[in-house]
Amino acid sequence: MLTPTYYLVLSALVFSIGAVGVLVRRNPLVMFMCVELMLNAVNLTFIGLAWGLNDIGGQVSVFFVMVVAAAEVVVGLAIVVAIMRRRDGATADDLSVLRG
Amino acid sequence: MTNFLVAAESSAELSFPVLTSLIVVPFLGAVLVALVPKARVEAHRLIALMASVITGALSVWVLLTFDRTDGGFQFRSDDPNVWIESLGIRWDLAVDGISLFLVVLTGFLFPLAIIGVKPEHSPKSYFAWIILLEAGVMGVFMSLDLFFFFVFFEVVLVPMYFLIGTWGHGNRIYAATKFFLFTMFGSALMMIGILAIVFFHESATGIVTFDVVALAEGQNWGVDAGRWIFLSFVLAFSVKVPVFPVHTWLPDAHTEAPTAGSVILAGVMLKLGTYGFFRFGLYLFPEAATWFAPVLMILGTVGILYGAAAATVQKDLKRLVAYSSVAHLGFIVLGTFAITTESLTGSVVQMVNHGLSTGALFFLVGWMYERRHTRQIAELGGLQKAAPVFAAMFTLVMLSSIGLPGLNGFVGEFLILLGAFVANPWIASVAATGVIFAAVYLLWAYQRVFHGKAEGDNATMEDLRPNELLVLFPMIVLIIFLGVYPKPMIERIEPSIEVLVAHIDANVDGWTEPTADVLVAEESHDEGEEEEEEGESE
Amino acid sequence: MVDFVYLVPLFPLLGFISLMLVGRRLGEPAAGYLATAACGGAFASTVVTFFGIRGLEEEERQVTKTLFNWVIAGDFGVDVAFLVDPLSVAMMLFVTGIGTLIHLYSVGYMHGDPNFSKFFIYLNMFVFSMLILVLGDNLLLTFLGWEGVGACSYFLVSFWFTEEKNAMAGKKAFVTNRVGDWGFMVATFLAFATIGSIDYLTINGTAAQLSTPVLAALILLLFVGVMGKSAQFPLYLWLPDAMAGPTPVSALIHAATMVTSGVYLLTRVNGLIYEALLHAQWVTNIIAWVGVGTAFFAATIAIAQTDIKKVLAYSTVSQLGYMVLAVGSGVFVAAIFHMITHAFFKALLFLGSGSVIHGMDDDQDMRRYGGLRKLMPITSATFIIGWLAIAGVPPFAGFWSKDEILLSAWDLGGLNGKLLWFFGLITALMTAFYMSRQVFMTFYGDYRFGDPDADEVDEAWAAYLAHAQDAKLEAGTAADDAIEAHTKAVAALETAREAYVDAQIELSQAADEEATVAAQKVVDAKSTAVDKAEAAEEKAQAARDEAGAVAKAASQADADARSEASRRVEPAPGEQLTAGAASEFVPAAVKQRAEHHPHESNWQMTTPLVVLAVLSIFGGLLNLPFTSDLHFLEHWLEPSIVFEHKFAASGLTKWILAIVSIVAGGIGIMGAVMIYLKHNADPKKIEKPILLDAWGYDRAVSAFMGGPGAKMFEGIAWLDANIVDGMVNGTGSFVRGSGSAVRRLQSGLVRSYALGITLGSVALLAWFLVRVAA
Amino acid sequence: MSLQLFSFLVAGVVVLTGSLGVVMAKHPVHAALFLIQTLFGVAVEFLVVEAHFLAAIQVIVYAGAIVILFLFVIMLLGVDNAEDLSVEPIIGQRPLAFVGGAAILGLLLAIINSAGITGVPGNVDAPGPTGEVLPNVNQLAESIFTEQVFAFEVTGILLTVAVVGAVVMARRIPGALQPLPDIPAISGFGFGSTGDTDTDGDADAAMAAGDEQGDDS
Repeated sequence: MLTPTYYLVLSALVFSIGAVGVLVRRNPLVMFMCVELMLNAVNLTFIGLAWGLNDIGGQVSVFFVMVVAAAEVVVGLAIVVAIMRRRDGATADDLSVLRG
Repeated sequence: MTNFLVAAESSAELSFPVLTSLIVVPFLGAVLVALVPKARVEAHRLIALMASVITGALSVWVLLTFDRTDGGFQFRSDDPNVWIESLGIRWDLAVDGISLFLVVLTGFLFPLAIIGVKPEHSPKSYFAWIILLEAGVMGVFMSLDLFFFFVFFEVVLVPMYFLIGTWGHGNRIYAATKFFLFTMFGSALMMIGILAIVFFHESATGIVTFDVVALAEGQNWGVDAGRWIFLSFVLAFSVKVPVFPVHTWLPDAHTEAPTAGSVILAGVMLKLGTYGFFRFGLYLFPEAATWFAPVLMILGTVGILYGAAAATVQKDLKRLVAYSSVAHLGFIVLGTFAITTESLTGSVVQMVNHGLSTGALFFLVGWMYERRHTRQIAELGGLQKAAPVFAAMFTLVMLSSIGLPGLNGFVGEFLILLGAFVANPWIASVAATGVIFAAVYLLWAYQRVFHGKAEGDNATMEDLRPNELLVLFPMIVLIIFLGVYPKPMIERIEPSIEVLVAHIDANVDGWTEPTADVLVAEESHDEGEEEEEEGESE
Repeated sequence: MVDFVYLVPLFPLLGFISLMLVGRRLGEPAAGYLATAACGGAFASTVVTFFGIRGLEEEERQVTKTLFNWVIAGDFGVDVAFLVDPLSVAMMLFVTGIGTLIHLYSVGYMHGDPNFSKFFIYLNMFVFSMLILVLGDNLLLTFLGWEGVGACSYFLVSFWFTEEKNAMAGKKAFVTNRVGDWGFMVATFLAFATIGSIDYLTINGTAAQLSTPVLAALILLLFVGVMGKSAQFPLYLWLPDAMAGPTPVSALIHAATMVTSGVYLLTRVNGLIYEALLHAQWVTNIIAWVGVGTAFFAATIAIAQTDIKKVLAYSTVSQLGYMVLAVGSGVFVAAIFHMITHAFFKALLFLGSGSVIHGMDDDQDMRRYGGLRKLMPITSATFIIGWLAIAGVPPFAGFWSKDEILLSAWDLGGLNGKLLWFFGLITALMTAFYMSRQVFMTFYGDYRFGDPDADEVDEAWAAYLAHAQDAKLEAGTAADDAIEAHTKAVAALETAREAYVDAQIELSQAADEEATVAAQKVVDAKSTAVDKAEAAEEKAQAARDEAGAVAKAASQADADARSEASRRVEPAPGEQLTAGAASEFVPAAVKQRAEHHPHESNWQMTTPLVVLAVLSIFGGLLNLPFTSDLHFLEHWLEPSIVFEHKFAASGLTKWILAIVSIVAGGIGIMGAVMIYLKHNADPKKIEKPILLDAWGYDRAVSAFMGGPGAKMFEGIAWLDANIVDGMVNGTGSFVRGSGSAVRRLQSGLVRSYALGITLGSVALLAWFLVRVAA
Repeated sequence: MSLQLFSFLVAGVVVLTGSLGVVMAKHPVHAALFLIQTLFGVAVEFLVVEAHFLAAIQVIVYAGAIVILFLFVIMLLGVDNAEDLSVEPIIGQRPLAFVGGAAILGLLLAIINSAGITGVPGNVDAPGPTGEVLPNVNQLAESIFTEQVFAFEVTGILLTVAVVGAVVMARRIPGALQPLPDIPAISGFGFGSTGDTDTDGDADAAMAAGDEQGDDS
């Protein structure tokens, strides 16, 4: 019998994998992808609970998360493009201008 | 003899919100100055002057219509405008005998500061800041709502910060930053204190209010909590006053500030702290105030002697005057926490008098700097020959600052020491030595600056100009008038002081006002009479 | 008629205000006359008031006239009110009377001063303040006048402010007085705290109810104020320096009126002091001993002073000590009596000295005076009257009052009283001595203003010796040169002779005629050269001898000068000190003085002298001791003074004491005659340098204030800048330091931040979990 | 095992392998492909609980638009060089990352375990206001356009702003491109540093260089 808990566990796994990915990978694009993974994990939670609690609100939230994710990717990738154009093959570690 | 100052009408019949105007007029003036284009140089000054003169006139009107027999709050709207209902924050303004003269002093000094000194550059923002400052100061003196009090208390920092930082001399950024950080540090704790008493009051009565009167009458906090909260308030005010040892921002700020800034800083802004001691120290926390009174009396005395000693060896004339402020304000602190009717009255009188005499001194020093471009005492000398009127004015103001009887400075100082003596003879006797030191540092400075032979530029220094005399003249008149006939002022202050003392008496168990013994003279002296031993009176 | 008292301070006040407004326009001398008129008006009003008071019954002779409430707060209340009673009227009479005279005198004295009108502004203001001081019915109003006169004294002492010395003296006067004012203020507080009132009638009326410690504290604190104002040890320091002011100021403020206000104050609170006499005599003993100590101490210093005004200044300190002694003995009448007579003769002396200074081109050094009797007849005649008065010669004013004080000290009884009397007597002796010294040095002897004084003679001798030595050295050098030249000439002669001999040998060996002729020519030439060289040598020798002689003479002259200088003996006493051989070398200033012709002063200055001289002669009539009916002053003051003093000493004792004091005065005068008139002894034996230096006390105090005292203030300023402010700035640098430490965490690496976020959320999650589980 | 559960598990395996692939693929292109796999898996999971509309959106927006955008960027910039995953320049970053990830996982699981979801799982196609059962899309639409309409409008603005921002960011600035300042040193999260130690001087130089660059643009 499928329960929301399954969704939550799956979400937790994906979220953790995504988090580790953000921390470990150096390519900004891949880091972005890992962030997408985490967002999807959250979406899974929302969907699972919307189903489990029989509330459409969870789905609405997912909808908004997707919109925001899309916006984020658009801007984020634009930033990556701007950076990459100035320095080829830069990794996230190379960009530490904001160091204190 | 004083009937000419009797209130013309009762304050209850007021329809015109005069106190609100005292804040709104300068505020609007500031906005107007900010809106006028930069190019119209003379307009800024004119608008600022108009706004401050109107404010001054209104404050004089408040003075004239003030009911001198009433010790309570006057001009208070019966139905204060509620601003944030759920938090009980109200636009609630009033004056009593304690704040009345500070309001009038503010209204009096600002026009003079605007007439007396022209900024060296960017007049537009200068005048805007100055009269914005006036609005803030007025707000502090009149707010009965702790929230608005705190807002105004913080608001005044910003204009002064910019006045010092932009139009100051030499090390101005350092001085401005120091000034700002010191006062912010103090008031941050006070904000916590304010919230604490509001919550205490709320948990006891279920009413959220920032009304000082309600809070003070309620006294809904425990003894220990009250003492701690009192300390948070005292710290904020001590920085502002300033009380030793948190005074070090003052010499820097005064020295580096532009002349008008120094005048206002010394004349009005320091009084924010001493006024706070009255309204939010003694009135709000009577128990804690009486408990801490000895410590604060000693700190006041230390301030008197310490400020005097430090002033003696200053090489910079303006810095010397600044340190003399530390000493004078020490007297006020001493008088405030001696908590006798005489000393409290004296403290209020001294607040006004210090504003007049030190304000005038800063004017004179500022004008001297304009002429000679130095404040170093060593580079001045023999100015009396070149500028006799200047020297005469300086002498008079200096003597007032020294506390010569017959001039205003003496009355406050005397009442403070008298009251303090009744409360604690030893502290008062030590504090009284301050009058010796005051003579030492001021006369010595005067001798080095004005006496002797003039050399170089000193020999050709310009005497006072007519507009400068115009600024000084009202101050001089008040200095003499309040010294010879202080009654009109004292009789308006005293009822409020009596109310305050009664309030303290009612709210503190086992405390009564220290009073003098009263002996009655016998009809005639009989030589053979047994000596009647009066109990040890000290 | 008592209401005329309002006019008394009003006149000088109006004078002050009108001079302030139009004084500069009035100019000289109108401004001076206006001021004099103002003071005279005050005097006239005082006289009217005097008769008004006299018209009252004796019991009603204490009238309080209230003007308005001054300072009222809480239980404290004080009015601007005048207490008109015999004491204040007596004081006012001589303040305004002498004040008027001195105003008139000043018109002459300040002639030509650029700040002529300003001087009279201050003078009128002073009179006003002094009258407030006298009239005040409470301690605070008296304090107003007290400080007012102090401020005027400050202005007037530093009147010629361009001189650093004058400015310094003015400041010193004010500050030293402030030390005393501290005592006055605290006494006022104590009076209020223990009595509840600070007006004199209440204080005197309730004195009996005060506990002894309070009483003692009250009196002694007031006495601290008195020490300042009335220049008692240890606060007398300012008075001698205050002589830097114009001389009329010294006469009015620093001799006749202001400095006596301390004594006046003590008399005002005589109820307190009387109580102390009864129950705490140690308190009055302190007062008496400070008084007599000051009198004695100042008299020793006055003996050695060379500045004419300094002598009078120390004399004033000494006389004030007498008055304080009288107060300490409880005989207030004697104190007031002496105050009045002293005001007469000391004002006279000061004005006289001012006249002398004026006539002597502002030179104040008595050693340069002498023989002025003939040049300044009025000044010297009046001055001599003043001298006789102060020296205690009967029947002049000073004798009667001083005698009464000595008697009152004796009358205290016991060893204490006798010791007080003894020191008072010695002081009287010294007073007679130093005043006689002053008179003899100034008015008797030869006129020697144009002669060099001792220092100048030394200077002249030094210049003379230096000159002789220069001459000797110069001649020596010249002689050496001549010797050298001669040596050279001798050498040249030798060479010439050798050449001649060689030429002759050449001639003798000549082979042929031609050679012989040539050689002969050479021989001839050499012979001429030898002749020339011989002549030159002779000339050089003559020059050498001559230079040698000159050098010898110069050397001799120098040696003579030295031996002369070493043999230079001090002139026998009375003999005119001259520069002798060095007279050519006296400084230019001496010559300048020699060209100066001393002159008698103008009428504005001499009139007050004459009036005061008359008063100094007859002042004693105020309170003659012979019968009770003659105690005019005592009877007059009775309503103001709590009790009547009855001398315990018998009539015989009084006579003996009077004779003893006359004898003491006589000894003093005779001593001065021997030394300064007859020159039987060397004055240097008496005028010790340490006395001239005022026992080094002033210098020690100055050194302390300039040394450790200033160091302490510097230390506090240092403390403020470094420790107190240092803590503040330390807090700032701590924040900055910790900030830059934490800054390292801000690596700029996105992944590091992400790790931080991760670990943070782990912690948050853990916290949630714990919260939920709990 | 119901079909529902079966579908969930299959899709779950797809999601997990996909996400692991994203993290472990050396090549960004591969990572992007793995991401598509994951997103499809997630779409299936949506379908399992009958979130039809969102599943469609998931495929269209995520797989269709976002990942393609990623691939475009990869191609456009030629940053498709493989990453050496055996090297970790920041000391301590990797172990701590794993610890943190594991901790998050453990804690989330613990929370899930303790939370105890109590609702009744079922069809979210609940009856509408009129009593009839509305399809998922209708419900969603009703919620979005009634209760959440303000948020919806705001998202519209957000997207517009994002597009404008992206254009501005990615716009080619006239003139020669300045290289980013060279940052020689990398230091970790307070766990030490690699390369030469960073000094204030370097940082200041870097800042100064940044300023210059800003001035030029």
